[in-house]
Amino acid sequence: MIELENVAYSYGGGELLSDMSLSISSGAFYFLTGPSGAGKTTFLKLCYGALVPTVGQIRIFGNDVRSMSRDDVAVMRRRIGVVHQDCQFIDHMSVQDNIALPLAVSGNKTLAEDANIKELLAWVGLTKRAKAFPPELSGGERQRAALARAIIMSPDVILADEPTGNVDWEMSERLLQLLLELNRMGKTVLIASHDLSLIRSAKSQVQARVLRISNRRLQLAGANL
Amino acid sequence: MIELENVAYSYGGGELLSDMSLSISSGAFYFLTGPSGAGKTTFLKLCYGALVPTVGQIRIFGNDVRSMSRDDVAVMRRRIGVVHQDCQFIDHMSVQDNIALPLAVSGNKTLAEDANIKELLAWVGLTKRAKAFPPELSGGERQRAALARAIIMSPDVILADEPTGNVDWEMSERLLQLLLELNRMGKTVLIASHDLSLIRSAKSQVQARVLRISNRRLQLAGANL
Amino acid sequence: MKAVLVFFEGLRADGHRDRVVPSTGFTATLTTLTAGAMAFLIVFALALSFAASRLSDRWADALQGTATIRISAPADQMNIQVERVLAILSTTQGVDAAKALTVEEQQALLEPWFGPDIPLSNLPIPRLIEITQTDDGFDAQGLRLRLSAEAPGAVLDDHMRWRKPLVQAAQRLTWLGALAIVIIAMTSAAMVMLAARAALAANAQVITVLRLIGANDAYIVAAFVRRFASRAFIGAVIGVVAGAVVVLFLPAETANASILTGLRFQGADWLWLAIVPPALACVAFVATQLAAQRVLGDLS
Amino acid sequence: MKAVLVFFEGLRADGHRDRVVPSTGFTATLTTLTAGAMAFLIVFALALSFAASRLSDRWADALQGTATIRISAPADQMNIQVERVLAILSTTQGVDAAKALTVEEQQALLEPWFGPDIPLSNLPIPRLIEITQTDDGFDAQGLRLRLSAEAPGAVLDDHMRWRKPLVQAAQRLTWLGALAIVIIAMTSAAMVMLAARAALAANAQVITVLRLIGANDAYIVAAFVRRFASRAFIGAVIGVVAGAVVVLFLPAETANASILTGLRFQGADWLWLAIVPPALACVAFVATQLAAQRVLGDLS
Ligand SMILES: Nc1ncnc2c1ncn2[C@@H]1O[C@H](COP(=O)(O)OP(=O)(O)OP(=O)(O)O)[C@@H](O)[C@H]1O
Ligand SMILES: Nc1ncnc2c1ncn2[C@@H]1O[C@H](COP(=O)(O)OP(=O)(O)OP(=O)(O)O)[C@@H](O)[C@H]1O
Ligand SMILES: [Mg+2]
Ligand SMILES: [Mg+2]
Repeated sequence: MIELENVAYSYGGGELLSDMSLSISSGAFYFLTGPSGAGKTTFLKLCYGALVPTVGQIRIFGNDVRSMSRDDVAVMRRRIGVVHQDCQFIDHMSVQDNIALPLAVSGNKTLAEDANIKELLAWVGLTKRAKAFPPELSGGERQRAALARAIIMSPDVILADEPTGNVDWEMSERLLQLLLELNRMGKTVLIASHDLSLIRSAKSQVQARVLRISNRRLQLAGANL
Repeated sequence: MIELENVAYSYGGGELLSDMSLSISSGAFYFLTGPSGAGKTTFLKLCYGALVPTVGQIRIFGNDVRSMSRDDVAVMRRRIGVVHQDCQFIDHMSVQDNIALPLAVSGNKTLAEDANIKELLAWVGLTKRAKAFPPELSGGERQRAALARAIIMSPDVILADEPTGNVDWEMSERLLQLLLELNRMGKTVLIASHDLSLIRSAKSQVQARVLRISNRRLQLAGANL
Repeated sequence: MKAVLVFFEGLRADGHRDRVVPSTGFTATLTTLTAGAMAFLIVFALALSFAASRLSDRWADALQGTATIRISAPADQMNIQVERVLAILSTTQGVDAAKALTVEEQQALLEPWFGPDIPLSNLPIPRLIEITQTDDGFDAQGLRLRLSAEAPGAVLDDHMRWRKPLVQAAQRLTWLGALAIVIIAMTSAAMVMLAARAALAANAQVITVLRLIGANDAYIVAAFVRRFASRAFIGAVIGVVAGAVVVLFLPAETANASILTGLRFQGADWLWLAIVPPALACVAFVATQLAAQRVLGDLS
Repeated sequence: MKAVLVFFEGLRADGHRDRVVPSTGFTATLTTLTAGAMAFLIVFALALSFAASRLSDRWADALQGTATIRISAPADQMNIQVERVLAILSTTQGVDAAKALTVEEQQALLEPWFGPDIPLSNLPIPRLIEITQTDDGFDAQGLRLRLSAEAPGAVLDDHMRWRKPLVQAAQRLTWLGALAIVIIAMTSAAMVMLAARAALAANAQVITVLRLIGANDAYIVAAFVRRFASRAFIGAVIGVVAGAVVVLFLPAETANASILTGLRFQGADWLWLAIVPPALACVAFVATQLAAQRVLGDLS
C-alpha cells in the first residue's frame, strides 16, 4: 500500500531520517517507536503525503507522491485515516459534526453512516459528549474524537500518532481492541507509540511488527520487547 | 499551601467534582490519577485559580481564591509552575525565549537566571532546539519545553498535567528525576498522570501520595498500586 | 476554465459546507463591518458627486441658454434691420426663440446703473435681441458671418466672456466629485479585500483541518468564498441603508438656495446605490478566492 | 487614575515586552494597512474641504468687496453731490476706497448693451461711485440713512441681489467639505478600531499564554497598546505621504480657471496633515486598550 525506497528527509538542517526502505503491506499491523524527537511524526507525515521526501521515492497506493496533484492528495487522504499527535478540530462545530466531517467533505453522506457515527461514538466513549465543542473536551477525549474521525470513512490504512498518550490504561486497551478489530477486517494499521505495555498487549493478540527509529534509520525490532 | 474545603465544581451540567477536601502541604509529592474525563485537569485548574469552585472554598497560599483580585491571581501564578496538558506557547518567539518568558513578565531578568536557562534546557534535552520555534517541535519536545517554563521561576508549587504523555520511557524517567530533585529542594509537586509505571517508579524513590478521582470524588489511593 | 467551475461551485448552497466557516465571533464580523463602513462612505461620495454634477449642470444651463444681438442703425433703418435679424435667427439651427426687447425692457436692464429716469426713447441707442438657445446651442461663428453679410449693424454677444470661468468651475466641481468617488471606491475595495484576508488568516485552522481530512481545494475555497461574499453583501446593504438614511435626514435644500442643489439623491440617482452591495460582494469574492488559494498553496 | 498609569506604562519602551506581540504576519499588518488606507482618504477629504473653503472665500471676496452709489442730479448740482458723497464715504467705517467713475469708464460698462457709440457725455445720466469695502464691510442701512439726509440724489446699491445666492452657494460648498471630512474621519476611526480589535482577536493565544504564566493585566495591555498604536501611526504616516504625493501630482489649477482653486494644499494647510497620524494612533491606542481589557476580562 505504502512503499518507501531509500527515503531521506531533512527539515533544513542535517538529515533527520536517512536511507529508509519499507513496504507496508495490506492488512499488516505495525508499531513505530523511538525516542522523543527521533522522527516518528515526520515518518507518518511522509506516509500520508504531508511531506515530500528530500531523497528517494514514496509510493502511496501505487502513485509516486511527487507526481500527485493537490486533488490527488486530497482524494488519497480519504483512504488514509490519520490520528494526529496534536489533534486539531473545527472549534465551532460539535464533536459529532467534527467526526462526521470527512463524510461531508467527500460527499458520502448517507443514513447508514449516520448510524455508524453513533456506534463509533459509543466505542470511543464519547456518546455523552457528542454535542460538546472540541475546546470543552478533556485531553483524552480529544484523542478519542480524533481516532473516531480517522476511521469514520472506513479507510484502507490507519495511521495513529500517539493515540493513547492521554488516556488511561483501560481506555487504551479499549481503543487497541477497536484497532485490532479494524485490522481483522483487512485494514492496515500503523501506530506510533512509546507505550511499551500497549505494544506488548497488541503483540499477544496479533502478529504486530515493531519498527524503531534510531540513529536516523528505520529498524525492524525483533522479539526483544 | 493549597487547601480545598468541601469543594464542588460543575461546568454547567451536573456536578463533575463533588465534596472534595484536601490540604496540600508544603514539600509533599502527589500523583493524581483517574480515568480520562474524570476531572483531573479541572482539579488542577481549581488549584491554580483558573476556575473558581461552584461550591466550597479554596485557599491558595492562605488566600481565598474568591477574594483575589486579578493582579493577585497573576502574582500568585508566579509562585505556581503549571505544565498544561495542551501546552501553549507564543509561536513567534524561540523556545528559549518562551521558557524565559515568566522571568521577563515578572521583571526578574538577571544574568544568573540566564545560566539557569542553559542548564534547564540541557536537563530537558532541548539544548539543540533552543533556537527553534514552538510549531517546529515534536510532541514530546513541546511537553519538555512546557515543563522547563513551569520551573524556571523556581516556584513553590509545581502542577503538571500529563507531563510525560508524549515522551518515551527513558525521557520520562529523566523528567521524574528533575521533579524529584525539585521536591527534595522543598517544592511541592502534584502530577496528574495515568502512567502507572511512572507512579511506581516515583513511589520507590519518594514518599508519594496518590490521589484518585472516581465517582466525582477525590480519594487517597493506598498501597494498592 | 477551472476558475469558472470554482466560481459556480462557490455559489451553490450546501448546508454542511456553509457551517464549516464560523458564523459568529469577532473575525467573522470583520468583513461585514468593513463592507458596511465602506458602503456608508461610498453613499456619501456618490451624494457629493451627484450634487456637484447637478450644480455644474445648473450653472451651465443658466448661462448657456442666452445670447444677445445688438443692432446699431440709423433710426429709419432700425426696424428693417431688426426684422431681418429675427428672420435670420428663425432659420438658424440651435436658436430656440428670439425676441427684440422693448424700450421698457432695455430701460429696466440699465436701471441698476443709471436709475429709472434715463430718457432712452430720445436716444439713438442700439436695439437688443435676446436669444434663447436650444440644448445643443448654435454655431456662433457661422451666425456672425451671416449677420455681417446680411445685417451689418448687428453684433452678436454670446456672453462667452462671462460664461467661460463659471463653466470651467462647474466642470472642475464635477471632476472633483468623480475623483472623490473613484478614490473612495478604490480604498473601499482595498479595505474589503484586507478584511476578507484578515478573516481568512484568523481561520487558518479550519483550512488546515479540512485539508488534512481530505477536502479538495474547490470545496475549501467555495466554503469561504460563499460566506465572505455574502457577509460583504449584507454589510454593504446595511451600510448603504444607513448612509441613505443619513443623507435623507440632512437639511434639505432651502427654497432660496436654488443655485446649489442639496446633497440628497434625486430620481434615478437612487438606483446607483443598488450597485454598491453587489460590487463589494464581488470584491470580497475575488479577494477571498485569491487569499484562500494562497493559504492552501502553503499546505501540502 | 489607574487608566493614566496604564497609559504611561503603555508608552514606556521595553524590549522584551515588545517582542511578545508578533511583528510580522498578516494580522500584524492589518492595523498598519488600515491606518494607511484611512489616512489616505482623510488627505483627500482635507484637500476637498480646503478647496471648497478656498473657493467659497474667493466668491465671497469677489462679490463682497464692491458696492455702487448712483447719483442723479441736475447737471450743475452733480459735481457738488459727488464731492459730498465722497466726503461721507471717507468717514464711513468699512469703506476702504471710493472712486467716482469717469465718463469713459461708465461708457465701458454699458458697452455690452449699447455698443461703443452711445453719446453719454450729452446725456443727463447719473454718475457712479464705486466703493471697495474692507473685510468687515460697512453698515449698508446706516449709510443709506446718511445719504438720504445729506445727498438726496444718491442711491446705494450693495449688489445684494446678485451676491446672496452665490454667497449661499459658497457657504454650502464649505459645509459639504466639512461634512465630508467629519464623515471620513469618523469612519476612519471606526475602521482603525475594527482593525485593532481584529488583530487582537487573532492574537488571543498570546494573551492566554501571558495570563497563564503570571503576567498582570497592565503588562499585557501595554504590550499590545504600544505595538498597535505605533503600527497605526506608521501606517497613517505612509498613507498621508502617499495621499500628499497623489494630491501634488494632480493637475494644478490652470491660469484661467482662477475662480475655482485647485485641489492642492496651500501654505499652512499642509500642517493639518501632521495631525492625522497622531490622531489615528490615539484611536488605535484607545481601541486596543478597551479590546485587550475585554479579552482579559474573559480569562480567569
Ligand atoms: N517543521 C519543522 N521544522 C524544523 N524542525 C522540525 C519541524 N518539525 C519537527 N522538527 C524537528 O524534527 C525532529 C523530529 O520531529 P518529530 O515530530 O518527527 O519527532 P517525534 O519522533 O514525533 O517525537 P515525539 O515522540 O516527541 O512526538 C524534532 O527534533 C523536531 O524538533
Ligand atoms: N470548558 C468546558 N465546558 C464543558 N465541559 C468541559 C469543559 N472542560 C472540560 N469539560 C468536561 O469535563 C470533564 C472533565 O474534563 P477534564 O479535562 O478535567 O478531564 P481529565 O480528567 O483531565 O481527562 P483527561 O485524562 O482525558 O485529560 C470532561 O468530560 C470534559 O468533557
Ligand atoms: Mg511525534
Ligand atoms: Mg486532562
